[in-house]
Amino acid sequence: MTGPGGALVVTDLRVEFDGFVAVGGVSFDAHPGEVRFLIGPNGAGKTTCIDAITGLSKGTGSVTLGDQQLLGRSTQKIVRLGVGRTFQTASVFEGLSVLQNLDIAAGLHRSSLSLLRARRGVDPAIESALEEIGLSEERETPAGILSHGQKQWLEIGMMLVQEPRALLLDEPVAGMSQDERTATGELLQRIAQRRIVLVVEHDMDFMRRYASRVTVLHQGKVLSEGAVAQVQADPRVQEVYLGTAATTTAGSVPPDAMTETTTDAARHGEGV
Amino acid sequence: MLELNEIRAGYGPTLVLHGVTLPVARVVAVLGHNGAGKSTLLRVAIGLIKPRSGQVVFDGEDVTSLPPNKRVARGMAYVPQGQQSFPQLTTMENLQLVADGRKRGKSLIEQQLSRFPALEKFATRKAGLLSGGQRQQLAIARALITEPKMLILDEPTEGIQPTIVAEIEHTVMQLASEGLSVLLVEQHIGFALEAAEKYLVLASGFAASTGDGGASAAEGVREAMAI
Amino acid sequence: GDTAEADAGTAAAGSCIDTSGDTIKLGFLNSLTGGMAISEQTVSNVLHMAADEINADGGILGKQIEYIQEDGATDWPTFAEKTEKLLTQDCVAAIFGGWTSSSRKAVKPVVEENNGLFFYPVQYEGLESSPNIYYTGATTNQQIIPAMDYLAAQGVKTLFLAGSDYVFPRTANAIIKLYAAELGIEIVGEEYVPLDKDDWTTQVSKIVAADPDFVFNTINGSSNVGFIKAYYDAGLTPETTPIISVSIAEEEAPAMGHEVTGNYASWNYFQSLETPNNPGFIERWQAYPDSSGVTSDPMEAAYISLYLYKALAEAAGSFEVDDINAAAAEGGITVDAPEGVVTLDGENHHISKPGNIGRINADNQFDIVWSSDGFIEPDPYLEGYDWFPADVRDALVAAAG
Amino acid sequence: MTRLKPWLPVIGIAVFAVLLLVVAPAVLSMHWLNNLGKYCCWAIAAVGIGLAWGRGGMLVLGQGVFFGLGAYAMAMHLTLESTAPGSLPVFMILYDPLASLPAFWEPFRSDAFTLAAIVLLPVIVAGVLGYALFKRRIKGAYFAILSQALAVALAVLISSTIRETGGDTGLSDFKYFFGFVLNDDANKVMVFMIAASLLILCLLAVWQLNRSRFGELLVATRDAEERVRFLGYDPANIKLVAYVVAALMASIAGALFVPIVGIITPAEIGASASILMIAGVALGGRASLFGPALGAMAIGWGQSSLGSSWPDGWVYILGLVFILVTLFLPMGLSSLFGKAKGLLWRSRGTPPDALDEPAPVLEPVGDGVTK
Amino acid sequence: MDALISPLLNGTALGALLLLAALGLTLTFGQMGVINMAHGEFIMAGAFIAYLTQTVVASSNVSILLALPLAFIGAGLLGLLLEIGIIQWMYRRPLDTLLVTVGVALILQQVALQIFPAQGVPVEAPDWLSGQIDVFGYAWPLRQVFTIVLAALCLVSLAVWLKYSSFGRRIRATVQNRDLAETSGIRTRNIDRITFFVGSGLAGVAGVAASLIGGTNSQMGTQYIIPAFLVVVAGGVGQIKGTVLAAWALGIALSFFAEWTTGSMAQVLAFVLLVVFLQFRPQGLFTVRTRGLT
Ligand SMILES: Nc1ncnc2c1ncn2[C@@H]1O[C@H](COP(=O)(O)OP(=O)(O)OP(=O)(O)O)[C@@H](O)[C@H]1O
Ligand SMILES: Nc1ncnc2c1ncn2[C@@H]1O[C@H](COP(=O)(O)OP(=O)(O)OP(=O)(O)O)[C@@H](O)[C@H]1O
Ligand SMILES: NC(N)=O
Ligand SMILES: [Mg+2]
Ligand SMILES: [Mg+2]
Repeated sequence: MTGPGGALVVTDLRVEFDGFVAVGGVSFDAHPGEVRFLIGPNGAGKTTCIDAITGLSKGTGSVTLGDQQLLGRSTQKIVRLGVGRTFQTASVFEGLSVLQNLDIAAGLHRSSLSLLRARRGVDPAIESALEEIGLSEERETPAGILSHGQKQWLEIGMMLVQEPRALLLDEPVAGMSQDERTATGELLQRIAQRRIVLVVEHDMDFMRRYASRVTVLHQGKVLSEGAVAQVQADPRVQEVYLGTAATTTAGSVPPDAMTETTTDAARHGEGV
Repeated sequence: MLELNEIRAGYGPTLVLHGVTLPVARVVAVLGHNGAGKSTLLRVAIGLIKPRSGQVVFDGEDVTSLPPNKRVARGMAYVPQGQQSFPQLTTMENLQLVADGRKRGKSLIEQQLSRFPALEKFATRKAGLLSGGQRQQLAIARALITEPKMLILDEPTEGIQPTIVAEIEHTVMQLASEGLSVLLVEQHIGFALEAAEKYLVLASGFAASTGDGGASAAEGVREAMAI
Repeated sequence: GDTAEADAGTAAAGSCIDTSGDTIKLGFLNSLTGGMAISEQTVSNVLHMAADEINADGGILGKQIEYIQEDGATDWPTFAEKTEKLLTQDCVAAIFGGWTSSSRKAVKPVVEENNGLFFYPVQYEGLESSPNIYYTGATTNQQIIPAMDYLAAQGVKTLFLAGSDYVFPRTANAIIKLYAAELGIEIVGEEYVPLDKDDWTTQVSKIVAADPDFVFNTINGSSNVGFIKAYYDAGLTPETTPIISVSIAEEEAPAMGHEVTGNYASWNYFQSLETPNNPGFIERWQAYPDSSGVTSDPMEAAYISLYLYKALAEAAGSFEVDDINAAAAEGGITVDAPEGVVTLDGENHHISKPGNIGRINADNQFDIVWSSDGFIEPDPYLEGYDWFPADVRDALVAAAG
Repeated sequence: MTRLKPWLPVIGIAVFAVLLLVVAPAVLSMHWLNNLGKYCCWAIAAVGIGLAWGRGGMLVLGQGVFFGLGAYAMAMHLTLESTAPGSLPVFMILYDPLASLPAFWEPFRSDAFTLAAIVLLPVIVAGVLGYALFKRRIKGAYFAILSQALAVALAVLISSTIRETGGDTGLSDFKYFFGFVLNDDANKVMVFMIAASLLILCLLAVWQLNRSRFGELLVATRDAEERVRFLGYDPANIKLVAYVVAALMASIAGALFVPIVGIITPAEIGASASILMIAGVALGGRASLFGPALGAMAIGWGQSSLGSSWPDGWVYILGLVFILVTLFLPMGLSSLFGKAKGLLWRSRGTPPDALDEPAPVLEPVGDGVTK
Repeated sequence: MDALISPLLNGTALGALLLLAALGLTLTFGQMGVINMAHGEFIMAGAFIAYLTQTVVASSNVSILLALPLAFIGAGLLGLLLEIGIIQWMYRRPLDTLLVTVGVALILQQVALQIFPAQGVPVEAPDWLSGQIDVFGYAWPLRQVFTIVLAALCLVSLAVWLKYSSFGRRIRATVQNRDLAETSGIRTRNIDRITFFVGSGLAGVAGVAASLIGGTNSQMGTQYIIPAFLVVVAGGVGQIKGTVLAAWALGIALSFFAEWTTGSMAQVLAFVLLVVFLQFRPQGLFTVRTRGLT
């Protein structure tokens, strides 16, 4: 146990769809204070893992947060136990303003009766989340007209105000430009100081810069696990996921550099 | 091949593009921050959005008022952002859908299946059940089956595993070298510039800078995007 | 308001009927839209014809009829609302219309409360009378009881009852069952289907299984079509299992095609009736704009109702409701109707009617196979029939006040 | 002006209250006052529909069920009140004079029980039904069609239990209303005042609900139900509250309809009646505060006046209202007002109320799965 | 045994009629997401077309066969008109199509009331449909058999068309992602029109069958619309095999309930049963799963 809230421990998680094993006995853990990465080829089962942890898909095995078993509970219950997540495609309440979005998210621990009162003023927690995600100026803007990246930040903000113990982010920087990625990565590192942060990403540069530990999934199983360098060096990971190019572009070379060796990588591109 | 002249377009009351002109070249990359209007520009190009003013010219023909399906029939193909598919159709049906009525339909499908083995593996699965990356591969395969003269790609590598990113990038380069025109939106500046003959940087719906592609352009682009 | 007023029936403020000009306002209340428009449009139309005739003939008490047509919209609360509107806003002297018993029951409290007049033209289940309603259609002893007598005379031993699920068929069948017991006819089945449903197949299967001598049909509206078709499909024929209906007339029969041919109906008026007035009536109707081309019992009764009102007003020399009721009570009010000379019963506000039973022929006209000896006096509470339980009659009369 | 803005609806309600409670009784004839009372009933039901449908996204096509519960509870009470002690309601005598009053009628002799039933019956029924439906995540067209089927089922049930409920003819001929003689203009005015006051109360209640956090949550649930789940709320509960409140309002509307109109029949609670309630809400503006009430009153008025002067035309007009409003003004007539307001506020730098205007242009085009 | 035969056969025939009424909805509602409340009036149009055909071709033996394609085309054209005039603007607002089409239904009813005799018109059954066949001692009306055969024919053609033709794929694609379909080269507007035409046309065919069973008048459509939608919903929207099963089950249930109770009670019980059923299978008999936040 590294932190106050206890760890997120996934043990022998299995998810099946009509006989197809999407996740077949995955175990890993994540602790407060680290930015934990879950990577792997398309279709490896990363999103399905998160779905199972958050109650969207039915899984067997065990998922605990601290001493609470999460598996088998309803989504809203799991959220109330302190698990927040974002989605591969940002989903915010498009008809509501940024502030209203955050306020709703912040309200989960409010009593039912207080729901019947109108909102007065802005919670300090919401105010600081607005700061954090850089949307202070946009508080009255309907979320529907935010840009893609801003929506993703808003989603993170909505999680933050819920004070969750664990945040699960599914491809949070997909489609973001380089400096937006940097901003997001730094935000995640700040958040991770007190919470469990689990990130699914395909952006390897992003992973290298911000990951503390990495778990690689392949065909529903854990293929490799460890520190960034360790995982990158794993030939099996290179073969199914990174391509051999990864070895040559280790370090902080921007991802754009990867393209220089595309032809080479292509030969190894195996798909799922 | 494709010209976008002085495009002004938007959604409802809001204007997103304020008179954008695309540089004319075979392979053009459009770069810019989130919300800059890149996807909007591509939607105008394929016809999903009617511009309030400005012109879309394809292959010398003014297609501004043509619906998307007619533009596709004239040789444009479009891969939208966000891994879109027909969720209730199987992977195979997704492909057959575009292959229908084409002479070499069967072999075109075969060709794409061998390019993306994951699709072959999940041929009978409903596309809605595929993983994000698998769906994106499907989307690109669908576009290629139409044997387009021009490919419009909106962040085609978003959410794709590195090996396949490489594969897609390779494919794009190769198609480009074979003479296909490409209009590309990408966050991977390096790749975009390598592929592109010309680039356009969009900032808040204005053309912030344009220039020739190639690795040397990267500095200029980063600067243009920083403002 | 206060609660002290014991008598809820206190008449509302005196009527507002305006007799100062040279016209008199009457209200016509029929469903011109909705499901019952199917039947009621014709009634509305024939009321217009009657009004035109009377106007051409000098009007009522020298005043031209100015009618206000309202749409009941096949909705009973609308009937109530429009009645109130006609009486209190338009100040009409009387209202004519309604078809289903439900519509009449919606109108009844309103005309009673406002002391208005309502003329109702359709055969019904009886067991009702109101000082504010005049009934020109048949009550049970003028239509259903003659039909039962006819069946008994034909030697019918077993009878199947098929009806729509609402107050008229339910009550009519209750009476039929009482009378059947008296006549020694066994009821071998009783089926109801909602008014707006056409599917009768299951019920007809039950008729096939029960194999009755006759079917007594109290179905109303277009549901009859589904019934007749299912009956025909099941191989039932007038030769083996004839139907006697009380709501299929010249107007309805064509919609059922040849499949209804050979079956029976009990009415007071048929287009085929040979009376002095009938040919002229038919001719005028056929010439009337938007006419359906055939005459039928309910429309004839509606036609009578306007003439009955004219006779009453002229006997009373007034359009005031109380005067008219007084004139009715005097007795001797008659109308020379297409069905013959009918006489108003001043007590119960029904009219005497001839009983007739017809058989549907290939032209969807009725060949009359039986006629009553003379006119049948109306007896809504079946006081002349000792098989009808006295306690029910007493309770109903008491409830009616 | 800006400080006033949040209170504009209250001022609106106050003006409306004065119009209904002071002006209307002074200027309208008894007939039209009575009709206005009837429109108020529909408006009460419509205010609830506005909450459930406009704000909550539940297309409640079967509000007739709850309208009917309230109406029949009231009608049974009034029928018993008008029946001499020891005797049966007239319509029952017709079928079986010797039978006793059906057991479920008995408690409706009591004033208190009747009033409690009008409130509790819809709450219980909507609670159970809504819980079952929403927990099973039945929504969209499914929910609409099912709720409509229930209205049909209840209407047919009442039609076919003629001895117990009066059937298709319905219940009518009420003489007293909790001891007051109904055929008395002063008492009719009183009943009208009750209906109008309750309408005002319902408007206030919905106004408060809409501006509350619950109101925001309801809109959030309407727009992205599954997302709400991931914020730790159970959308089923949120929808349930709105559904129950709407049911309660429909029941109150039905209960008042009875003494005002003097008759209740299954047709008033069946499919067409339920859809007509929706028509008013759509016309006025489903998501706005006043829209549903005013729309319902407009439809009621149209029916009374145009339905009289031009019956065929009224059917066409009603049909066209459905078509044109849905086509061109999906947010109803009130959105015209909203648009004007929007322009006004925008020019002053304040965005329009996003809650009122789920701008259709924002609808996602993505992998929409039709449910 | 005998007591079971007749409700079973009657119920099957009733189910076939419900299926005919619902088949078109599996296209317009199931595939296109349009809640067309005027579908009942398209059924009515089919019935009136059967009548009109009869006024021209006097022999009912021939005219009914002629009426089937004519009703398909006639009702289909009505549907096409509806699609072009109204529905095409509403594909992104499926729930609102319900309201629009309620208006259309009202207008069509009133138009029919004003064109045709209010009492309705007769549609004569052909001679080859009068009579019964013997099934375990029960004389089963031929007309019921005809309804079943007609329903089966429509069902099979529709299923084959949807499943195996490229057109079927295109319909489904258009429904699922309109913009994507359009940019995949599919002429979505044509697809919409043809789908709506066929879906409405099927209502016309149902109308011919209905005209042989009940009255042909302005109100006839209203009795089919809600059961038809319930059948589609209970079967699992867009699932033809589900629709078939649900229609049959509803027909059987109505028949048996009517056998045991009254015609009215049967309606109530069948509806309540369906609602309870959907409680347990909220997505109908057959379901399609997808991922994500939909
Ligand atoms: N509901 C489902 N039914 C059937 N198969 C499913 C379902 N959900 C996921 N799968 C399959 O499970 C596998 C894992 O999918 P998942 O979405 O977890 O992959 P992923 O690791 O998130 O991939 P990506 O990086 O492409 O998003 C895929 O092959 C997918 O097709
Ligand atoms: N359907 C829509 N309705 C209204 N506004 C929209 C819509 N789609 C996009 N916008 C707005 O238009 C602007 C440009 O969007 P666009 O999608 O073109 O950006 P982009 O450059 O592609 O960004 P990203 O990199 O995030 O994909 C943004 O402010 C966005 O919020
Ligand atoms: N009186 C009748 N037929 O309802
Ligand atoms: Mg994923
Ligand atoms: Mg974009």
